[in-house]
Order: sequence, then C-alpha cells, then structure tokens
Amino acid sequence: MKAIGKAEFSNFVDELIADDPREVIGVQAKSNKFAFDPLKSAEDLRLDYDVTILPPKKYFMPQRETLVKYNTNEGEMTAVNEVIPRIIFGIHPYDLIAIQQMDKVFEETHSDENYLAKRRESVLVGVNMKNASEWSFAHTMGTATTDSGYDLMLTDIGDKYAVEIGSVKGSELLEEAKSQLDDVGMEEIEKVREFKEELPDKFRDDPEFDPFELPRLLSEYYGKDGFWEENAEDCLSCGTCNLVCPTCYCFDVKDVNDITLTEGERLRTWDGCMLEAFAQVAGDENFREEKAARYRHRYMRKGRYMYNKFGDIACVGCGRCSEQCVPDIADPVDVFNQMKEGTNGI
Amino acid sequence: MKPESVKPKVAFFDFAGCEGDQLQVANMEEKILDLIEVVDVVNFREIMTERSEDYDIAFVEGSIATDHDAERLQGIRENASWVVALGSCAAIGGINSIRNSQPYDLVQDRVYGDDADKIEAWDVAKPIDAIVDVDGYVYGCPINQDEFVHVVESLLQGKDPNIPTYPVCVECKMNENVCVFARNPEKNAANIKAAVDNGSPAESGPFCLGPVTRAGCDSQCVNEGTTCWGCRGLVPNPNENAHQEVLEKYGLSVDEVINKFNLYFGWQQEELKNEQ
Amino acid sequence: MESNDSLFLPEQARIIGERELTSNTKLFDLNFENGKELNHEPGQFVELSIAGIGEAPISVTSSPTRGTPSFELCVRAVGNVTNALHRMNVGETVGIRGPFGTGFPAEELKGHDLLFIAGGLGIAPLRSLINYVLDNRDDYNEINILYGCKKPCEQMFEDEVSNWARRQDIYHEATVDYCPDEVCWEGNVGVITELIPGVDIDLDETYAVVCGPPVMYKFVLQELEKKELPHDQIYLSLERRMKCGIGECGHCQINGAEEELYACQDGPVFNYERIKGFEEAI
Amino acid sequence: MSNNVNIDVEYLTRVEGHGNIKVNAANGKIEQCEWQVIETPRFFESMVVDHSFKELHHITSRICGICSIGHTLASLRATEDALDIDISRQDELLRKLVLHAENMQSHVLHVGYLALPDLMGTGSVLPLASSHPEELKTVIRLHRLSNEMSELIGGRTTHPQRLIPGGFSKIPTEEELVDLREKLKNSTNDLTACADLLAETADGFPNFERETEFISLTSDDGYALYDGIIASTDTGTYPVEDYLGVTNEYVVEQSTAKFARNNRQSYMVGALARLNNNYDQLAPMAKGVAERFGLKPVNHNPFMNNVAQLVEVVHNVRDSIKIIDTLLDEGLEPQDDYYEPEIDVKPGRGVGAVEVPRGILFHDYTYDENGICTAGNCVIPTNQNHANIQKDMEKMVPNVINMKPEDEIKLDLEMLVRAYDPCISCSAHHLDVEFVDD
Ligand SMILES: Cc1cc2nc3c(=O)[nH]c(=O)nc-3n(C[C@H](O)[C@H](O)[C@H](O)COP(=O)(O)OP(=O)(O)OC[C@H]3O[C@@H](n4cnc5c(N)ncnc54)[C@H](O)[C@@H]3O)c2cc1C
Ligand code: SF4
Ligand code: SF4
Ligand code: SF4
Repeated sequence: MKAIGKAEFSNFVDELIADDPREVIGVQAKSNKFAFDPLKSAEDLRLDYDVTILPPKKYFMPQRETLVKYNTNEGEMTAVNEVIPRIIFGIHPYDLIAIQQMDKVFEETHSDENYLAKRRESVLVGVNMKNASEWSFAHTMGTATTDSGYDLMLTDIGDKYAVEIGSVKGSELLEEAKSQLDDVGMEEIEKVREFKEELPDKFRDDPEFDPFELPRLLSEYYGKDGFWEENAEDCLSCGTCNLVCPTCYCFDVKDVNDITLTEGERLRTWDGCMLEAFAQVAGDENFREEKAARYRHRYMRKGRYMYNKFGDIACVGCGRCSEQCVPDIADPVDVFNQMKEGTNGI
Repeated sequence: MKPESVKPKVAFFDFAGCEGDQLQVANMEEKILDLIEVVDVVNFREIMTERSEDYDIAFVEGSIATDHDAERLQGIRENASWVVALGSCAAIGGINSIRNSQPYDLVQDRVYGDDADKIEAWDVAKPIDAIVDVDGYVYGCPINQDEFVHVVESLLQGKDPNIPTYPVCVECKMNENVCVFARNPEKNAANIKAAVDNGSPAESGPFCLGPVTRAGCDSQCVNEGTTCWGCRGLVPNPNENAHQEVLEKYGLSVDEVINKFNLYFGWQQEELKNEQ
Repeated sequence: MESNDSLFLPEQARIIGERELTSNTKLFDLNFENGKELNHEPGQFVELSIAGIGEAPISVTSSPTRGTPSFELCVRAVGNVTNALHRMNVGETVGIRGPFGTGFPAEELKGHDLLFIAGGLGIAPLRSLINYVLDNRDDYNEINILYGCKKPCEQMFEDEVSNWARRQDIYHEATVDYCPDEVCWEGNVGVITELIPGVDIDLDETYAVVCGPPVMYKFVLQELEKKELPHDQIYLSLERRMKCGIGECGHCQINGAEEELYACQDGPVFNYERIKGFEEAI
Repeated sequence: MSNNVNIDVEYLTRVEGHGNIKVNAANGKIEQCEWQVIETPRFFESMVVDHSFKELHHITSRICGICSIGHTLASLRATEDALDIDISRQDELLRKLVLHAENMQSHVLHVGYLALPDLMGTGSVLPLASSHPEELKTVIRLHRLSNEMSELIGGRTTHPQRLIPGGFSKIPTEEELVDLREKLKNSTNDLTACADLLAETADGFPNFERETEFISLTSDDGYALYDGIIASTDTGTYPVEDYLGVTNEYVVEQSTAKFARNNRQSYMVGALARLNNNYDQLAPMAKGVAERFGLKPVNHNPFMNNVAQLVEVVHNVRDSIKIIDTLLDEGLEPQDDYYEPEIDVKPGRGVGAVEVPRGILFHDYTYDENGICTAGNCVIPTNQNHANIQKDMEKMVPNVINMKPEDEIKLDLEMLVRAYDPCISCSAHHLDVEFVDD
C-alpha cells in the first residue's frame, strides 16, 4: 500500500488528462446525480459520490457498438472493433465485482474480442465507498469491498488517499506519480481498516436474506401462484432495471444502412429482458408475453442463472434498479425479503 | 437486394399539420442528394412545382378533418403502392387531437366566434389510418431523420422497418439522463409524504410520458433538459394505469394527468377504449 | 476460434442451388467461398446473414453424410432475412456463422428404434438426422417417420418422402390437417397426433425425436405420455429468438424450476426429461 | 394577347400550406381574381385552453414547423408577460441568437430552394443538383449552418426543446459558442456567393410596384426581431398590447384564414417591411448587399422581399457573431443541465410579439390563478399578408392581361405569392376571441 496527498493526486490526474494518450474518465456530478464521463479537469472528479446513473459497463460494452461494416455492392463484410484505451477513475467495489462477472461471461462463453479488447485497454482505478446510495445493499451482497478486479484502489483517509496496487497495469500507471507517493505506516493502514469497518453503517439495514440462499429461494418461488403477477402488476416494461444494472449484458443486433443502400453497419445495442418483444419470434409467438413472466425471468437471471453457470450471484447490490424504477417495484431487497419471509413462515 | 434500375417514384402530401416533417426531409441537406440517387421525387409541393399522379410511395403528413381532405387522401391511396404516415399528425392524430376531447361547438366558437358557420371541418381530427390503409409509419413531432431514412431504406429493400415497440425510457437510460422523476428529490418526497398524510399531494409534480411513449427519438426532449411529451404516441401495450398512478403519486391531479395524456394520445386512447 | 477473430463476422457462402419446396419455402444449397466444410452435426444450426437486413438462425437440413462440402438450408419466408433470402438467386452470396448448438445425439441413438415426428417446417432439422440415420442404416434398429402438414401442397421433399414410403426398412406415415376436395392425396387426413396411437412402440428401445411448431409439442407429448414412453427417450428441437447464436445475447434463455437453459447452446435439441418442468419451454 | 384567361392554380407549390390562385377573364375583362386560402382549420386557440402555461409554447410551436422557433418565442413572451416572469440578459441574448438561426434557415430555404428555381427556370431545386452543383452546395452549406445553430441553442431545429418559460432548460457551452462563431465567420464567402447568384438572376423579378403600408416591430436597441414596439410606415408606432387595433382581422368568403388591414385596405409584413422600417439598423455588411440590389427604404416592389430576405441573412450572421462576442466577453453563467426556473403562478393576460421570417407574429394568452390558459389568440404574419397579396394581384392582372400569354401571367402570379413566402398552414386559424376579463 502507498499513499498520496490529495493535492498531489489532483496534479497526477491533471497530468494524465494533459499528457496521457488515453482517455481519462472519472465520476462527475450530473445535475443532482453522478455519471462516469471524460474528465476535463481533476477538479470535476467526485470520489465522494454515492452511485452513478449508469455503471461503467458502458465503456466495455457500449450502448451502441459497431460489430461489422459492410458494403452491399461489393458484398464485403469487415469486422470492427473500436477500442479507445481509457483510464477510469472512481469505480466502487460493487461495480468492480460486476465487471469481473462480465469478464467471465465474455471470456468463458467464447472470447468476445469486442468486449475483451476494451477491457484489456482500460485501467480501472477503484475507490472505496465514502458515501452510499440510500438504496444500496452492497454490504448484504458482500460487495462493499473487494480484493480484486482493480488495477489501483483508493481509500480516502483524510488529507490523503491510500493506494492499493492490484496489477502490473496499476503499478505502471503509478510510475508517473512515483515521486509524490508516500510509504504508508501503521497509522494509514489503521485508517483504511477503520474506513472499511465503518462501511456497513452506510447501507440500508432492511435486507433479511443471505445472498447464497437466493438460488434455492428462487427455485421455490419459481412456480409460486400469484407471486410474480402481484409484484409485476405496475411494471411499465421499460427495461430501466436492466439497462442500469452493472451485471446485465443482454443485447440486440441490428443492421443500419445509409440511404444509398450501399454502406451499412451491424450494431450491437443494449437490450432488456423486461421489454415486451425480448422473447418474441416470427409469427407473433412470444415466449414471455406476460410482464410477470419477464419480471420473474429477470430475478432468475440475477439470483440463479449466473450462479449456476459461474457461481456468482448476479446482483451486486448497487441499488440502481431500486432507485431508478419509476413505479418503484424493481427493488431486489423487497422481492428477496418477500421470498425469505414467506419461506420462513412455511 | 439492390435498388432496381427504375427508381421508385416518391411523392409527399400534406394535410392538417405544420409541415415540420417535410421540413425535416428538406433539412437532410446533402443527404437529399443521396436520396434522389435512389428514388425519384415526383411530388413535393413544399419545394417543387412539378407534380405527377404517378408514384409508388406516398408520404402523407397531417391529420384529416374535412370531407375534402378525406377524398383527396383516398385518391392518393388509389395511386400509391405504399402509403406512409409521416409524423404524428398523420400517424396518431398528433397535437391536432387535443381538440377531440373538447366539445366541438365550443372549439368552433373559441376560434371563429360568429363566423363559425363558415368553417367546415369534422368535430375530430383523425390520423390517416382512420380513413385509408397505411403501410408504414414514421412517428414523431417532428419525425427523426434517421428513422425516416431507415423507413425509406426498408421500403426500398422490401423489409419491415424496425420501429421500437418499447418506451422512451430505454433510450433515455442509454443516454444516461437524470430521470425527470429524480430531478427534485426533496420536492418529490414532500409531495409523496403529503399524499400519504392528507390524501393529496402538496404541489403539482414532475411529469414525463416516456414510460408509455414509443421510443425512436433517442429521448431527445429529455436530453435537451425537458421531458417526454408523448409525441410518438403510445407503445403497443402501455401500462397506462400504472403510469397514471405514478404521476398522481408525484403530485399531478387527475385532471392534469388527463391533460398530459391528451397532448398526443387523444386519438389512440379513444381507440384503446373501443378495443376493450 | 482465434482470439483475434470477431465472433460476429460471417463467412461468405455462395448459393449454388435453389429449389422451391412449397409456396413459401425454399431449399438452398450453399458452399463456403473459401472451400471449407461446415462440419455440422444433425440438429445444429447456422446464423444466416444478409448484409443490410440482418441475421436469422436456420437449421442445417442436409445430413453431414451427403453432398459435402456444400450444405442445405430449408427456409420459410416469414420475415426480413428469410424474405430477402428468397429473393436471392443462385450465384449470390450470403454470410454464415456456425454451426452452433447441440444437435441430436446420433451416437446415443445407435442401436435403438427411432420414432421421428415432424410437423410442417419441423422436417427441416429432422431431415438432417433422418438422412444421417439412413446413410448409417445398419447402426439403427426400426425407423418410424411420421410427418404432418397443414395441407398436401405444404409437404416438402416429396422425392425423399416417397422414397421413405417405398423402402421396406422404414415405417412411414404422412398426414395433412385437411385436404381440399380437388386435390388428390393418398395419405391420412387429420392432425399428426392421430398417427401416434397406430405406431408400435417398444418402450425399452424407442427414442422419439420431435420437431414442429410450438403448438404441436403439447399434443404430441400427451400422446407419447399415453404410450408411456419414458421421458428421457424423447428429444425435441425448440425455436427461440436469437441474436448471437453463441450464448451471449440472452434472448433464447428458457427458465425452469431448477435451472435455466440456453436454446442456442444447451439446445436447440433437448431431452424431454431435462426440460419437462420448464413452464417456459413448451 | 390573352383575352380569355382562366388560371386555376390549386395547391400552389413551394409555399407552406394550401392556397389557390383563381383568375378568370373574358374578353379582357376580369371576372374573378382571387387569392384563396383553403387550409383545414386546426383550432389552436381552442387547443390551448385548459392547458398549463408550461405546455402552451409546446402546443403553439406546432402551428408551424418552419417558424416553430418564432412561435415558441412569441408564446413564451406572452406567457412571461402574463405571469410577470423576467428572464436574464444571457437568456435574452441566447434567444436572439436562436431567432437569428431560424430566420436565416427559413430565408435560405426560401431564397435558395424555393425562389431561385423560378429565377433559373426550373420547377424545383432538385435539378440544380446536376445543373448547378456548386451553387446548390453553397446554399446547402448555409442552410446547414443555420440548422446547426438552432440545434445548438434550441436543442432541435424544429419544435425546439430548450426554450421554456423563464429561460432555457439547457444552454450551450462556451466552447460550442466559440466553435459556432468560427463557422459563422467562415460563411462570408458563401454569403457573397449567394448574393452573386441572386444578382445574376434578379432581373427575372417582374418590375412591379404598388404603394402599400409596411408593419413590423421597431426598437431603439437595434434591428428589431426579438422585441420592440409596432411600427407602421403610414401611421407611426403602437405598443404591442394594442396589436388588435393594428391587425383588425376580418373574414372573407374565399378563405379559411382571416385577412387584415390597418390604415389602408391591406398592409405587408415580413423582411421587406422590416427593412423599410429599420433599414438604418442593419449590420454594415447587410446594408452593402441591399445597396448592391438598389434596395432602399421605402421600397414598394413585393418581389424585392426575396432580396430583403437575403439582406437579412447577412444581418443574421453578422449580428449573431456580435451576440456571441458579448456572451463570451461577459462570460457564460453556467446553469444546470435540467434547469427549470421557479415560477410564481398568478392570473393575468399577456401579449408576445416577435418578428418571425414571414413578419410580425402575436401571441396573446389569458391565464387563471393556477396558470391554466382560459383564452388564446395568435395573429400570424401570413394572415396579415393575405389582403396585400389579393390587392397586388388585383393591380397586377389588369396590367398584364392583354400583354402576356396565360402561362406567363400564371408564373408571375405564382412568383408574386411566393415572394411573400406565405406560410399558409399556420395562418389558417384564428379570428376573434372573447377575452375573459382579468
Ligand atoms: C435453432 C433454430 C433453427 C431454426 N431453423 C429454421 C429453419 O431451418 N428454417 C426456417 O425457415 N426457419 C428456422 N428457424 C426460424 C427462423 O430463425 C425464423 O423464422 C427467422 O428468425 C425469421 O427471421 P426473419 O428475419 O425472416 O424474421 P423477422 O421477423 O423479420 O426477424 C427476425 C427475428 O427477430 C425477431 N424480431 C425482429 N424484429 C423484431 C421486433 N421489432 N420485435 C420483435 N421481434 C423482432 C423476430 O421475431 C424474429 O425472431 C429456426 C429458428 C431457430 C431458433
Ligand atoms: S424498471 Fe420497473 S417498470 Fe421498468 S421494466 Fe424494470 S420493473 Fe418494470
Ligand atoms: S439487480 Fe439492481 S441492485 Fe442488483 S446489481 Fe442490478 S441494478 Fe444493482
Ligand atoms: S423517459 Fe422520462 S420517465 Fe423514462 S427514464 Fe427518461 S425521464 Fe425518466
């Protein structure tokens, strides 16, 4: 572990913005919320944020991404993989864990270079949570802290940041700030420990379930009469809970042509299993026509499918879906608690 | 499939509307030159004198509200292989349908007073598919140029255009906007509390019709700092009840909710009611 | 696949033959431009791609034992990609990714009796296995083929079907839901489930292999249930929406009480025992 | 030559909306000479009733797609007048900028895409793609620049989003303004090329004059577009609130839209009217262009409206640069991206007047104590021009009827109407409204 004074850290970031060929991204205020965006100055970096509107997945799996370009006259198709190398500042532990889950999906299913190259070319600078969104239950999900998934990890210890190095990429980045780095003593280590110890108080205290019972609970509730219907009654099928989720990665693929019909691109775009047409096929057959079926499907994904496949619970407790669902029905804590209480009662 | 050597003939027509959709086409700048590479524009009253009754694709802008217009539209239908509604007035009745919920004699009186008898119009404004069969829709007030290009391109290639069936929230989230309902948390909380405490919210709350409005505009209005007004019409299966509850929870009165839904959904709501 | 390769870049294949099977279904014979072989197993599918239109999953209908290196797709024109393909001519090229998915367990079926039940376009994937089995006839025991269509003009692969009917070593029955008066039809009239009671099934030895439109499965399974055919001796090929074919896009997931499956990887061919508890499957 | 003339132009092309020209003459005697407006009524003055002050500009923007920015601004000004809402100087400057953008866009469209084909003897701008590709590209560049500008300030070219009661929901950044300024500066060559183009063809304009009254806004602070008081070349100035006394709309049989008159039987509004009233306040470079065409106040040739439009485009560009300089000098006051000004609602009536491409536009609303509209009235420029068009036709036809073939008369008449750049789709409403007493 190292430490760096806050002023020195700002200089370091400003120097990267000015000199590093890579794009420097950081969490910034967006009106009364926060978002990852390209940094113009270290001043704008907000390492005290609670949660961002969208998770940083947008940098590895962009909302719209060209996969293939074609020319219909020549019948030619070429693969496209636009990679912008980036240094991303301010990723919270739960998002780092979500990124590690996504890595598995795109690495182990097949190696999807469109994702993996973007990951390889990014440096992830994490930050331990100074503030938490009132919706976050990362502590319950075991994602309030992480020992892996970052290249560098910052902790605010007053007038300094403690810096943990997680990878070669991380230490290479630090190279440029070498002269400003301090060695840490017991005091700093103690401060980081205290910081982490205080974390649980920052999160909501209503979750009553344990994440690893979720696969079992979901199996029990899979066919539960009325359960999903009731919970989904007010669902607008707007997909917000999918789109803002750091572990959702389902996508659509479509061809977009220019008006002359000669040039075009095949795009991969974000999709959402809560959208009505998600499981619809030709001939108007829809395998999840009812919103309750889609609602259940989302929970199966979060609490069981990824667990069965990779051993991960695919909810990291960021609370984005809970906060951003307009009719306020997408809070996993609410649904998981209902299942937990129900089974307890049986 | 490549465009045939004989270019399809395209015509534009307008009825009761602001001609903003045709302007979007004119505003394509250099792309217009690309467009005329692949189609023959034979009728575009807004920018050209020549006109021909021989066309394959008719883009129709504006709502229908007089017998005379209805007859003209039927003539267009007979001539064209494809009739495409251009913009919300033609596709869903659009802003014109605000008056559909107002008593017609009052409407006439407000606008023409004693001269009301000189004016011949229907008591409601209708989208063109209330009069003739329609083969395609370009939604929006005004239309989105990319979507227009996509619809033209699709027609030329003989495929169904991919028009979103999901709500605007999808694009709004992809654009990482601060949701209208999250912009003023203190006021919202006070409203919700007041509603719980005394049964009605304190102050007129935020509104956004994005959750029930068909996407395809790239959530443009929200991106520009305002709110989704519903100009592209309802999604195919809107959960209007749930959305109405949301709007009321945040502080809109029932009347206000109805007014917002009436901005663009007037005709569609009538249709939904008739279906049930 | 090399890690630098895009998973989404199709390889060019040329249409070398095209034949109309019914008013809306055509058989396409394709050859990779670079001369390579598809190397598929019966029941697997490819992603067929037309630049400017999109992609669609299509089963390979030819048997790997026949006609290689070219392969056949039997395609019904129902939407953008399929319609566009129907408008294409011999000599033009399309994109192909694949083969993908888990096909029929041709090995496991060896030495057993087989009961093929095909409804409509369901014959497309089954034909691959049927011809594979016929080309390795000695490896398999009794073969029953039940094939149902809406009406006579929708029956496909007539030459092959009449060949099945002629062969002594196959039991074959065809049926149509209805037959217009003016059409001459020698087979049965009635839905395909009506043929099942007439088939002699050795419960220890028979495997049923079923493919057809979503509505057909429920009724066929009911009939097989009546026969008391064990569930793990039934194989089904399912259709789902797919956007990648390789287990990423999420569209084809099927949720069950205990687990969830991807039609593109775990399937499209499934053992009935495995998916019978899946409300979403059938 | 044409003793018997029967001109029946149904749906005049290259104008907004639907209008017919009917001329009937037998043995050299005119039996009918009419400018008919046959647009389907849309009832905006009723549609606004019962809606909130937050929605009115959104609704009335839809009166006209071409001048949607102008309608939005007139609407906002009426609302702000009624509810006593002040806007900041910065917002005012930005609004002036976006109005310049629209004026420029509309004029370039009109002169370049609609009028030029007449002068070049083609039926539309499309053949110019092969016959005059460079000229066409120049026009397109200017057109695109104006659209980029309205998008940057208003958030959208048509039916702008950022303009809201009390200011802007979102404003451009300083960098964006610097960038825009650069583009505006670089457009000088294109402007000159356009002027050259028009100068080459301007002798195609018929030599026609009819003395009439010109009405526009005027202001001591500069060439009036966004604000000012009403000015008439005949009768002097009036406060905006007195607009009804100036416009005097009346119903005629041949039209679903109303006609208007002030001092004479008709008056003209639009670019030529503005030039006639405010010539001295034009930017020097714009004045230079006017001089090149011999356009001096007071000019009574309606065809010169096209030239006046070009002069205004130049003024729009020059004044925009000046406004951006002011904004940058003073430093842009930042604001939230989803800004919504706090507004105290109160009952009241307000009038907003703005110069839009086709002339002076009035919106007039009455609100109740909840900010809900109880009555509305919009007087649209083209409505005010209808009578003048009619009178011009009445003077022009007898002059030419025995001298020109029917075809040429028809073209002259079409060009005459087009010179006004009429926006018929938006003119076809309103007549009188009873106002609820405050
Ligand atoms: C494993 C497998 C094997 C198959 N084998 C064959 C075969 O051998 N022969 C054959 O003819 N067919 C086969 N199919 C079916 C075939 O894939 C579909 O008929 C085909 O995808 C239709 O594609 P299209 O582009 O022509 O249709 P479209 O309907 O134009 O679109 C393609 C797909 O995307 C969906 N889609 C596109 N846009 C939307 C939208 N806006 N909203 C909702 N849904 C949309 C459609 O429902 C459809 O599934 C198979 C399917 C699967 C899964
Ligand atoms: S965010 Fe809420 S309303 Fe939207 S799809 Fe998810 S659960 Fe439904
Ligand atoms: S399910 Fe909700 S709380 Fe869980 S990771 Fe996704 S967005 Fe966050
Ligand atoms: S469209 Fe409206 S409701 Fe939906 S996310 Fe955007 S702002 Fe929120």
